[in-house]
Order: sequence, then structure tokens, then C-alpha cells
Amino acid sequence: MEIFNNILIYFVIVPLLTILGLAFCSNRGIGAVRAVAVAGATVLMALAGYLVYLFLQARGAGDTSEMILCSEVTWYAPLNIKLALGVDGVSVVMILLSAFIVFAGVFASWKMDPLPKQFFLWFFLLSTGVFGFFISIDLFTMFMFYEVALIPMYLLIGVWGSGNKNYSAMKLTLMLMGGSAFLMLGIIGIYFHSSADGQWTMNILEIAKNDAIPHSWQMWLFPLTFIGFGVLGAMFPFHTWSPDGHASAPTAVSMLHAGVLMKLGGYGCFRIAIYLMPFAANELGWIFLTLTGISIVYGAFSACVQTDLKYINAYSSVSHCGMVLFAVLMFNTTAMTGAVLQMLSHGLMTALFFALIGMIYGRTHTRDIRDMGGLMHIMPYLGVGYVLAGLASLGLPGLSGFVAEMTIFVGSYMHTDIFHRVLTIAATCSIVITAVYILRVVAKLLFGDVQNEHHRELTDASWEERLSTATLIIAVAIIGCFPNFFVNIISDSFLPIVGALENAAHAAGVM
Amino acid sequence: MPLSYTIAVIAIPLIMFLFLGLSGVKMGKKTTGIIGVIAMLITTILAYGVALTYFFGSSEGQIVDGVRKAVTVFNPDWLTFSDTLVVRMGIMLDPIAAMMLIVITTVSLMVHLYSLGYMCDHHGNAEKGFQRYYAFLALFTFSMLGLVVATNLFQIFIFFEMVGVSSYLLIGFYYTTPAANHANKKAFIVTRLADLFFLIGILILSFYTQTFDFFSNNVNGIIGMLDDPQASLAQAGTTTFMGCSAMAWALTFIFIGGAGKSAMYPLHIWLPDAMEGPTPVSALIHAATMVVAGVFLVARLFPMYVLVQGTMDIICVVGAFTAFYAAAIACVQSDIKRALAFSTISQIAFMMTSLAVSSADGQLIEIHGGYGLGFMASMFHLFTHAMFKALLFLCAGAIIHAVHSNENDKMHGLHKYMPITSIAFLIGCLAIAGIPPFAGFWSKDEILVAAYEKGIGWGIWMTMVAGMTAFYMFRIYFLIFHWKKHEVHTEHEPADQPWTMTLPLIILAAISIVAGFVPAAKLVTWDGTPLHTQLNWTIAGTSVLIACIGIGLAYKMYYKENDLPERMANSCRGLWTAAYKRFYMDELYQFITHKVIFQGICKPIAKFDRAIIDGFFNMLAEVTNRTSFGIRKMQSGSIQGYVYFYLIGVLLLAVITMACVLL
Amino acid sequence: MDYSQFLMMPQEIGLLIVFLLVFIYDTFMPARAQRFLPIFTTILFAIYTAFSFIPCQMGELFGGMMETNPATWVMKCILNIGVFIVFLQAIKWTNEDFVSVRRGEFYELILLTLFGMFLMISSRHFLLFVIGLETASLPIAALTAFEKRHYESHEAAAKYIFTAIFSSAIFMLGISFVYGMSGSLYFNDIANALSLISSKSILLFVAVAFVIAGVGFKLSLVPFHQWTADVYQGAPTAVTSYLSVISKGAAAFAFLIILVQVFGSAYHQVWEWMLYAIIILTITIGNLFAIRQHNLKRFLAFSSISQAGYIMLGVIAASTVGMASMIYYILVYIFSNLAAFGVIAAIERQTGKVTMDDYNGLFKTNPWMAFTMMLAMFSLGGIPPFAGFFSKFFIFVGAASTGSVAIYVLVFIALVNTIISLYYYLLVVKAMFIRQDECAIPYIDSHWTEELGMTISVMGIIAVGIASNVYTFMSQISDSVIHIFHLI
Amino acid sequence: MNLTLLMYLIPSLIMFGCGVYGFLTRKNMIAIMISLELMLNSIDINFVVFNRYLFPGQMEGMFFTLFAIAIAAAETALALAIIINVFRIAKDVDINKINKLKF
Repeated sequence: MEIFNNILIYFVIVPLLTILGLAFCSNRGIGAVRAVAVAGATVLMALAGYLVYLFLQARGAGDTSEMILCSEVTWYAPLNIKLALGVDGVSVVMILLSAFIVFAGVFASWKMDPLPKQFFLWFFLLSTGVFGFFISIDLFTMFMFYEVALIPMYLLIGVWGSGNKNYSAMKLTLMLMGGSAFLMLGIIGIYFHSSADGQWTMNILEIAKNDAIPHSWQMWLFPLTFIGFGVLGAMFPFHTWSPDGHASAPTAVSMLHAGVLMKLGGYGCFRIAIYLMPFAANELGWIFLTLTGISIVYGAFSACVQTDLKYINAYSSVSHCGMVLFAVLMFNTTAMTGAVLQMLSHGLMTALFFALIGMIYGRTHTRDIRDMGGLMHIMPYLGVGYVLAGLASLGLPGLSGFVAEMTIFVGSYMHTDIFHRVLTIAATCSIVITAVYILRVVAKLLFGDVQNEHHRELTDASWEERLSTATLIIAVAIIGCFPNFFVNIISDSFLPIVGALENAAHAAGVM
Repeated sequence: MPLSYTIAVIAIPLIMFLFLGLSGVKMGKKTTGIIGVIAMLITTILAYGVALTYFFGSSEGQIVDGVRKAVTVFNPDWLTFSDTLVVRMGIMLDPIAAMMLIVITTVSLMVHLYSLGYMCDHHGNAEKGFQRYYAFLALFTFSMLGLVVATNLFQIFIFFEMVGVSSYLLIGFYYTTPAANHANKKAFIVTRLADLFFLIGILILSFYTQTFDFFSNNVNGIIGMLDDPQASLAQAGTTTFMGCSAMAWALTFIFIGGAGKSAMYPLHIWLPDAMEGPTPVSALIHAATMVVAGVFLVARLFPMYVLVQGTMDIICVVGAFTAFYAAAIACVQSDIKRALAFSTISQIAFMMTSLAVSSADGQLIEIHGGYGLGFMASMFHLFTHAMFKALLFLCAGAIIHAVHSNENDKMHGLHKYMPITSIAFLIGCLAIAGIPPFAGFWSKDEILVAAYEKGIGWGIWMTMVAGMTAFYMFRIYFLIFHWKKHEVHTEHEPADQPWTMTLPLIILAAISIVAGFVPAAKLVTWDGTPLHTQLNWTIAGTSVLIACIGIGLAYKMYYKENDLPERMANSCRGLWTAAYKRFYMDELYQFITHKVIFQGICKPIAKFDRAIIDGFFNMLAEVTNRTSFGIRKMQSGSIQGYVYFYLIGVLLLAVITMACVLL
Repeated sequence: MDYSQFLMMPQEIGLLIVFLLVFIYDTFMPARAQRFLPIFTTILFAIYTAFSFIPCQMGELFGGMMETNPATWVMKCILNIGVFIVFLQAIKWTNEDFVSVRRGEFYELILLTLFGMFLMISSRHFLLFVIGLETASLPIAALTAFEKRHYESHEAAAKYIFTAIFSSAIFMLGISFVYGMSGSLYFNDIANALSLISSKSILLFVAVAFVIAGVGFKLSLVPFHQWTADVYQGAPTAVTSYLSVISKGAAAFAFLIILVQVFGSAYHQVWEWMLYAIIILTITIGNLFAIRQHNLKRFLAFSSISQAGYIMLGVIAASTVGMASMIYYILVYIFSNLAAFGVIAAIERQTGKVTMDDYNGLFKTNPWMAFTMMLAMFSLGGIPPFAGFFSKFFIFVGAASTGSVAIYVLVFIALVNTIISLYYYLLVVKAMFIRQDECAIPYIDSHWTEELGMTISVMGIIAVGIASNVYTFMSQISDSVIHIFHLI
Repeated sequence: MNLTLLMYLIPSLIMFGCGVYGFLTRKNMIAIMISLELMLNSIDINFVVFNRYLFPGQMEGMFFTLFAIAIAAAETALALAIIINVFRIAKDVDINKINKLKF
């Protein structure tokens, strides 16, 4: 089949092959399992790098088409459902991000116990879903991969999690499935209005080209779709799965979930909700803008009083992901570029956070900051890593957080409407609150005197932990130091979306 | 172009930071220090080269008809927001930038050298984290240099953050001690709050100007825009929000950003606590360089500020008040570093005020070359103050190193133990008190002149503060070195420190003596045109007189041990305690942050999240469960029950649909 | 009378031949050969199933009392597959001591009921339909009472037979009204007659309601469902699995034919809204009851009730898309449910344990069974990439294809219910994978026939979704019988 | 609809109602069987009457009735068998006794 000439399909095939390979590993030795997992992750990394190269080449060669590497194979002919692949700048960088985090995640769960084999099986099924979501441009396949990515979370948290894991796992799964229930209805609705001449299609590009969804339908399909993705994007008030879920999840799962899975939400919001229903986006945008604005400040404030490390990061994720949706709703290229940068930066640094927390927890067996202190003495590597992650998330120039937030703020403030500008200023306040809770944690956790004498015997990071964290730190620093490289990849991808929004606004103005 | 090697001035410290930070632990501590000093020495030499080339070189049209223009060495794009809004990372040289290069590198070099001795105990072995210390010093130097040569507002903001972080790291150098741990948090958060306003200011400004650059080569930069009324900046001047023009809002916010770094009232509270850091750090960051970043920022945007009188008045009031407030507190502090910190605040307030007063209208142009005078004075004072305040701090460091305490009751009568330090300190005091011919006299005199031109009241106020300065500095001096005989309470007698520490003192003392004769008026002016200033003897005379009175008073009270201070303190105990407690500003902040924000906002929100939001979703699940329990009786288990159900079901089905459809 | 028309019903004929052979074997073979009756029957049935896939000449028989068309043909093939899997899983059970004496009857009765279902599916005349219905439902009472020594078995049988007779009485009363209105029992004639008389006649509402009730009883739609749970729990597991998938599937198809072909003209006025209410009730109440079940057979009974609600979404669509989705859904549902019942049967046969708590830590001891069960649960819950996801998605698409907002609301309610259903399906997964138990069920060496049955089901669960040509074929089939919908 | 038709129809419906009532109120399973028979027979009457008075043309109703009688017989036989089984184990034919399976 000609689809196998497309590199994109291999982002799904490689994880599946890895799963197959893992299935043949024996339950006894962990060595083989590790080998297969590392091999899979490395191949994915290489593929992602090659994809970026291909993309730059294509753009360099003056290929200005909206999606490159497009290819499609009809799947369900009667419903005109295709397996349609294609990437633009945003998907490329998201794939790169996912590859990084999968790679780091494999090493972060090096000593996974019990049942390492099954763990990696589910882990790679999860990443299959993630990659599949980013490479496909057909609503049905996107949705399918989206759910493929959701369900392994249940077992990953339930079996390998900690704390109140049953409750958290069930809650997370059900809430996300609730989101996808909204989403499925939205998708079906979009499908049945996807074209004027009854040639229903699921292909995003065609739907956008036809632009046939009646306004009356947009007005309630847009909220359905946006909320459906917003639940995964931890939008206030649908975020409550995130603290419990992250707190109970094992390290690598928190990394992948906060790092990549939550990005599916933001990605879907502009790729499906906004792009396909620009009219409703213009009409109803302000409602969700207010909600996301709330979740930015709200998440930051509630992070200030948490004492469990993972809860702190879960709430800060609420705040940061809120910023993603916030920027997406600003409807201009700069802000949306900022949103993607924020996805990248939040993905990397939250993954870094969760990796470090997992490593610290693995040593101290507590995540309560009141029981810890002065760890900088004892485990300098982890300490420095944690400080770096903290500085990245409170927006130190030279690390990724700053670039993303500044792009978002400047872009959002470009909006001509005063309401949006005021909201932007309200959102900027989060940088102070972020500083407050990050420094609070750093001070209590790393500085000061050692609270617990037993901690003095603890060891610093082992090689695989160093590798896992170093990968992420380097990525964070690269984005922070050379943002233009990424901006150039991303920003063009939003021209069609912004164009659609402007046309819709103009049409509405005419009417 | 010949100035292109300026890049090295920035690059070397950065490289040093990465090098020492990554591979420092592998090397010996002393080696690290020496490498750091050597690198800093090279940087300093290069910086002097740059500054001199800029000031006295006359190549490729730096000087256009007698006006020295700004030179943009290079200016690559760093982050592209939109096709007009681009953040660039560049190097721009103009008088103040060149001057700051000299200040920063000099003080930084001195501190690098000094720390070689200071960061060791008395047996000469270096402290834990020596490499970290030098890495952070390099990081700070890099950030500060990057700040002053910034070509655009956003670059300044970026390096504002960078210096903030490096100061955070250096204050918290002894991170195991709770005080330092608390102080660096406080410093960072307060300055961060200020930076928030700075950011908002930038947003508002760039919304109208559509550029961040000051002088841009392709598009018309912010300051270049001032000339043509067609530019969108004019619109910023007209569009009003809540009565003030957008530009006024922007500039005020930006000033607040500067005020945070420069510890203007009420954002000054972090600076005294920042003294928890090692003393050389205080000398470098919290006396000479970083704290004047705010002044630098206002000076950088000076051409815009002079257009907005309202903002200038705000700055003027804040500055004047802060000067007096800090001086008053400095008069009663017992911790010498705290006292020096407050004197720093007061002196920076001098600079701010002098910037602000200089926007008086133009009838003075023929007298003093226009409203550039205050600007020039401020920059000049910044220069001299950096030198002698660094000197004072380093002396303090030497003393503390000798007696292991900051409290001046542990000192007393050190003169005969450490004479060099004593003399250096005396020179510093004379300089700051403004006694001719020391450096402080010249710069402060210009400030007073500018203040008098703004209005006689301002002049008198500032002169009085100058007198207080003289008083509290000499109070400290006498209390440390004389007052009464020193009783040794450490295992060894206090003595002058090793050469690595005394040499910087001597050098800085020398600079403080001669710095006043630098022709600042010719070089450092806001628009590059040299000013023609002559000493205004009436003003100078009065100020010197007042200063001498202050010194005399201090001599009377503190030279020999007596109970006069006690009695004066008792005579107005309340005032004294209030001043000693810094007028309870810290307590106020404590209340706001902990009681109001933490207890009043964060905790309720967190509770709301768990109870209401989360509770709602749990409630959904609970309701489902209860319903399923409630309807279980339907499945009664008896056949007749089933048939009842069946029959009623089918009849209802028929009837209801019939009703719905037929009616 | 020309006998060539019998060639149009080869599947029925084949089934009868199989039945007769089994009967002869059972009657005349010596006792020691009886042990091989199950395997003999299964192989025979396998051969028949294979042949039944051969397309044949189709058309009307017996002067239009019966019709075979591609749709009925596919439906019967699907049922054959299901029955084959049931037979596979029953072999070991039927050879046990208490059952062995009557093992022949088990197979004969099942084959007979299957024949009755075939009649239901392809009858175009109410007399034939009623005969088929009764043939399909009465022997099941006997099968339910098969576990002679278990009281539950008999209670279940009693409940079934009484409610069944009652509902068939109601059904026939409805038919008598229809006959009174239309004067015929041929589907087409009735349809024509009804389309002439005003659809506002009260008698029509009553008649339709009664007919829906009669067939809805076999489909176990709420409020005609209450026998389901008790019968499923009481009956032998083999019978339960047969009951839960085969008769449900056949009834669903017959339901579609009757509603669309006979009462098609009354779609919008009359039965769309009846069905609307019934679907909401069925899905919701089925789910609400399933949440609290501990006995897995009872649990699956309620889950199958809500599944029936989802199947009805394909009926209410009353379009070829809906029909295709429904047939596809039935196929997937057969595979998923039979996988689950296969595991339950195997475990029950060896340990007699059927409650959810007995399954704690099953994954440790019997990983493959736990895996099969998990796939079944995920497929029933509609989790990709398993077939259940596709069938659910398509049935929703089919329902929504009517385009009316009311149906969108219905779909939304169904979607919300999928969350509840996912919850209780995950409970089983949780028991097997997450909960730990010292006294977990020991390793079970299931018979190869049971394993074959599970394997086929798992294959179905995985393949039917990914391999899109299955659904494509279904939609071609339903397009080919579009004439059924000419009244809508 | 002419009068004679109603004269047959109404009694048959009453008969059906009696059957339902008996089903719902009797305790003895045999009695319940009998009331079920009532219901089935009333249906047969329906068919015959409809056939005779409305559509005398062809015989469908009659045939249906014949088959219905046969089916009813089969049902009764099966039900009786099961009742006997239940009686063997439960030693009782009270319908309220057989409700072990519930909820």
C-alpha cells in the first residue's frame, strides 16, 4: 500500500512493533524488556528528528501547502471515513515533544516494579494513541487514537499507581470519557454538516474548505467540541481529575500524561473546534476565554497552599494549560504560536518535574514538603534539576517558560478588544503567583536544614535518572535559548486558522 | 567595526559561568577562583577599551555636529512575535551604557579579587560551594552587562529577570541558614512583583509603538519616534484610560518596575534582608550595580519621561520621600550592613530624584544646557556612588570577617587593630558625606543644583537629607573604629585582612578620591551634547556646611563613649523604636502576604476546589449510585410483579404516545 | 406446488438436516458413542455454517409468506457463527455427569429454537412469524430448566414461561387488532391497508404498542425486561450465552422488519416516539441496575439489556445506514458477549465461582482468561481499537443520520450512559487486574474447545473493527434491500 | 362496525381482562395457567370474529386460530412440566414462594 511510503504511519507502527516485541519478552528478566523499550523510544526519537528535517526541507523548498506529507487510504468507504495523514508545523513539534517525553519516560521508569513488561506494554499503547492523534487529520481516526490514548491510563494508574489509586484512576478515566462523550457527539454533528452537497466527510481540511456547517449548528457543536477537549486540557471547572490523577499515577505516566496527553486537549481545541467552527468561535469565544482566564489564576492560587509535591505540579499544570487555551482563544497568530510554545515548554518542564518528584519520592518515600528539607545537600543533582525546572516554570529567560509566556502575553495584548486586553493583564499576574509557589517549594524542599535524619543516607541520581532528566533539561534550555527556530516552524501553521476566523468575522459583520 | 569586540565583554562572563558551573566541582577551589579573577580582569580591560573608544574615538560618525550618537554594534533577532514586534538581542553603546560598563566591570573585578580572601576561613581554606559562588558572580556580571547594553526594552526586561535570579542565587548562597533562605525568596518575589508592572508597561507601550527598540536601524525606534508626530506614539500620548494618557500609564508602570529593583519606597523591603548574602555580593549587587538598574531604566527612557510631567512628579515625590525615609532609618540601625543598605536606598533615591527634577521647563536651558543637568548629575552620582559604596561595603566585609559579627557593639575601637580598613572606610564616609574634594561632593552638588532649579523646597529637602547622610555615616564610622576600647571576644585578635582583600580597598579608595574630577558633564548627557556646568558656590557651600554639622554632631555623640545617644533615644523613644523597626513596613507586608493573600485567598480557593468543584463531580457519581440502589425494588422477583410492570408499561406506552401525537 | 422454491431457503433446510442427523445419532447410536455426540454435533454444525455462507437464489416463498433476501441471509450466517461458538463452549459442560444423560436434547432444542429464529427473520406473514416466535421461545424454557438439580434453574424457567406466554398473548392480541384493521396477515398487504387508513386511529396505537411489547419481550427492552436477569442467572451458562446473544440478535432483526415493513407508514406518528422512550428507559435502567450486580451472569444480563437499547438506535434510524449499523452491532455484540461468557463458563465449570469478588487477582493466576475478559469488557464498553468502539460509533452515526435534533438528544443520552457502562465494565477489569487476593482462583486448564471458542471470539473482537470490509459488506447488503424502507 | 361484531368482540375482551386479572391475583400456579388459557382463547375469538364479520372473503383468521390453539396447547404442556419440576423441589405451587432471584 502506498501509505507505507509515508513516514508518518511509522509513528504508529513503531510503538505497535514495540508492543509486539514486549509481548514476546519473558516475564522473568527485565533486561530484555528494557532493551526493547529503549530501542522503541530511540527509534521514535530518530523518526521525530527526521520528520523535523523533512518539514524544514519542504518549507525551505517553498512548499507552502497547509499540511505536508499528506496521504490517505479509505477505511470505511460507506461513511467516507479515511485514514488521512498529514502534518503541519504544530503537529511536527508536538510529535517531537512526544518523542522526547516517551524517551525520558522509559528511563524514568527504569526500575519499574512489579510487572515491568505489562507496564511498558500499556505505556507504549498510550504513546501509540498520542502519536496517532498528532499525525492524523481525519476526525474519526483522531478521535479513535484519542481514546486509545485515554484508556491505558486506567490500568497504568490502577496497577502501578500509589495512594488512593483506585479512586483516582476511575475518576480520571470517567471524566475524560465524559469529555470524549461530548466530543463524539460534536464530531458526529460536524460530520453530518460537513458539506453542502451531502458528500459527508471526516477530513478536517475538506470540512474547513467546504465551510458548510450552518451557524445555528456551530453554536452548539462548538461548545461540545471545545468542552470535550477542554476537559483533557484541564479547563476550569473540568480540571479536578488532574490533581488526583497525577498524584496517584506512577512517574512515567504522570510525565506522559501531563507532558503530552493534556496537550491533545489544546491541540484539538484549535485544530477542530476553532478551525472548523470559526463563526461560533468568534461568537462564544469570550465565555471560554473567561473560564480559561479563571483557571490560570485559580490554578496558581490553589497551588500555593498544597503540601504534596504532585498536587502542586498538578495545579500549576492547570494554570499553565489554562494559559494554552487562553492564548488559543485570542485568535491571532502570535498568541497561538505562544500557545504551542507553552505546550512544548509545559510538556517538557512538567515532565521534568514529575520525573524529579518520582525520583525524590523513590528515595524519601514521602511527597509531603513538610517532611523534607535540605535535600540540596544530599542529592545535589536532583536538587539542581528541580531548581532548573522551577525556574523554567516561573519563566526565567533562557529557559522555555519565559519564551512561551511572553509570546502569549504580547500576542494576547495585541487583541484590539479592550476586554481581551484587560483579561490579558489579569493573566499576567500569574507570573508572580507562580514565583511564589515555586520558590516556596524550593525553599522548603531543597534549602534549609535536613528535616529527617534518615534522609542523610540517601543517594544522588543514578545514571539512567541522570540521562532521563538531562534530556529534558537540555530540551528546555534549547527552546529557551533559540526560540526563533521553533517559532518559524510553528507560526505559519496558524495562518489558515486565523484566516478562517477572520473570514467568519467578516461574514458575520456583513450579515 | 572596531567596537565589535564588545561582544567579548558580554561573552566572557557567560562562558565563565557555564565553565565554572559545569566543571567547577572537578577543579580545586582556589583554581576556580583564580580563573574567575583572570577572566574578569580580561573583561575589565576590554570594557575600558570599549568605553574609551566610544567616548574619545571619533570614528564613523559617532559624533554628528558635536552630538555623540548611540552606536548599535550588532542586533540579531532573537524571538519573533509578529512581523513588526521582534525581540532582538544586541549591543548598543551610548554614554550611559559605556559608563555602566566601566562601573560594573570595575566593581565586579574588585569583588572577584576580594572574594578570594573573603570566602576563606582564617586558615585560608575556601568555604563549601566556592566554585558555585564564582559561577554565580560570573552569571550576575553577564546579566548586568547585558542589561546596560540592551538595544530594546524587552532585552532590558529579560536581563532584569536574569539579574533578579542571580541575586536570588547569591543572596541564598548560605542556603542552609533560614534567614538567607527567607531573604532570597523575599527579594525575588518583591522584584518579581515590580517586574510584573514593568511587563504590563512594556505591553501597553509596544501596543502603540509596535516596536521594542530604542533606536532601530530599520524601523523607527521608540525614542526615535519622539521626533515625528505622525508616529503611533503620538496616539499613545492622546488615547486616555481613566484620565491619564496610555503613555503615562505605560511609563508609570515601567517606573514601578525600576522602583522594585532600585528599592524605592514601598518596594524597598527586600534590600535590607538581602544583606544575608556574603558581603562582597552585597557590595557588587546590592550597593553598586543591580540596585541602580531601576535608575538606569528610567534614564534609558528619559526622553520619553520628560514628555509626561505627571509621571515625573510621581517619581520626584517617591524619590525625595525615600531618600529621607531611608536616611532616617539608617541613623539608628545597629547592624552595619543594614545601615549601609539603608544609606544605599537613600543614595539611589537621590539619583531618582535628580532624574525626576530635571524635567523642569526650558527657561534654564541657557543657564545649564537644559534639563539634561539632572540627568547628568544622576548618572554621575551613580558612577561615584558605585565606587565609594562598594568601598564601604568591602570595608564592612573586612571588619565582619575579622570580628564574625554584623552588630557594631561587637566592634568599637577597631582603629588600632585594622588601620588600613579604617582609613579606607573614612575616605568612603567623606566621599558619601560630600566633603570636597572627594567624589561624592561633585556629583551630589550637581544633584542639589538641579533640585534647586526644580524648586527651592526640593533643594532644601535634599540638602537636609545630605546632612543626615553625613551624620549617619560618621555615626557608623565612629561606632566601629572608636567609641571605646575593643574587647576581643574571638579566638584571635582582629587585624587587617590578607592582600587579596586590602588591595581592592586601596584601589577603590583611590578611585573615590579622584572620581570627582571625571568630566562627566562633557561625556554623560542624555542627548550626547556636552553640558557646560560651573560650580554653584552658594549651593555647594551650604551643602558642605550642613554636611560638616552632621559630622560634628556624630563626633559629639559617638566619638567617645557617652550616654548622650541613650538619652536622645529615650527622649523620643517611640520615634526611635519606630525608626529602628523600619517603621513597621515589614510587618505590614507580612500581614498582607500571609493573612490576606495566603489565608484569605489561596486557602479558600483550594478548599473551594476540593469541596465544591470536586464535590460536584463526586456528587454526580453518588447520585447515580443512590438511584441505582433506590430503584432496585423494581426487580421484585415475583412473576406477578413483573407482569404488572409489563402491563402498565405497555398501556402507558400506548396512552402517552397517543396523547402526545393526537392532542 | 413447485418444490423449486425450497431452494430459496437452503439455510433452513440445512439446519433441519443437521437437526435430523443429531436426532438420529442421539436416538439410535449406542450409549458408549453418546460421549461423542457433542463433538459430532459441533463438527456437523461447523460444516453447515461453512456451507450456509454460500450465497443462494433468493426471493419469496410460499406465496409471499416467507422471503429470503441478502439481509436475512447475512443475519442467519451471523447467528450460525454465534451458535457455533456456543456449541464449542458447551461441549465440555454437556459431557458432565448431571447433564450427560440429556445432552442430546440440549443440542436438539437449541437447533430447533434456531430454526424458529430463522422463521422469525424471514417470515413475511404474521402466522409464520408467530410460529417462529413460539418455536424460538418455548424450548428455551426447557433449556433454562436444564440444570435439574438446581432450584434456581427451575425458578428461572417458571418465570420465563409464565411471562413468555403472557407476552405472546399480548402480542397476538395486538396482531388480532391489526388483522381487524387491515384484514390480512401478509406484511405487505397490512402495510398497504394501514397506509390508507388514517394513522390517528386509537386502535393502531394500541396494536403497535402490543406488537412492540411482544417482540420487545424477547429483546428484553424496558419495561418488558424483568425476566431477563433472573433467567440469565438461573439458566445454565451455555443457555444464558445462547439466550443473550442469539435470540436477542434474531429478535432485533425481526423487530426492525416488522416495524419498518408493516408499520412503516406510522413511523413518525406512532412508533418513533414509543421507541424513543423505550430506548432511553432501556439504556438507563439497564445501566443503573448493572452497577450494583456482583453475580457476573446477572451483571451481564443487565449489561445486555442496555446493549439492546443501543441496538434499538439502529432501528429508530429506520434507514439503510441504521440497518447496516445494527447488523454490524449485533455481530460485534455476539463476539464480545460470547468471549465474556466463555470465560465465565470455563471458570464456573471448574470452580463454580461466578461473583465478581471471586475474580480478584485473576490476572496473576490466569493471565489469558483475564486478558480475554478484559477485551470483552473493553469491547462492550466501546473502547478502541476493539470492535465495540466501531459498532457504537456507527450505531450513533446511523441514528444521527436521521438528522432530527430529537435524535441528537437521544444519542447524547446514550453517550452519557456509555460513561456509566464504562464504569461497571471497568469494575470487572479492576477486580481482575488491580485487586489482589491470596485465595484467587487457581490456574484453570480449560478444555481446548473452550479455548477455541474464546480464541474465535477474541479474533472477532480485534479483527471485525479494524477490518473495515465487514462493515462495508453490511452496508452493501442493507443497500440491496432498500425496498424494505419504502414506507418511511 | 356492525352490532353483532361488537356483541362478540366485547365479551372476548372481557374474557381477556378476566384472564389478566386472574394472572395478577391468583396464588396457585395452576390457576394462573388457566387464566392464561382464558387470554389465549379470547384472542382466538377475536380472530374468528374479525374473519367472519369483516373479511369473510378469505380464511386467514380461522387458520391463525387453529395454529394459535395448537401453540396454546404446547405452552400449557411446557408450563405444566415446569410447574411439576418446581413442585418437586419447592414442594409448593404458590407463585409468591418462587422469588429467590431478585434485585
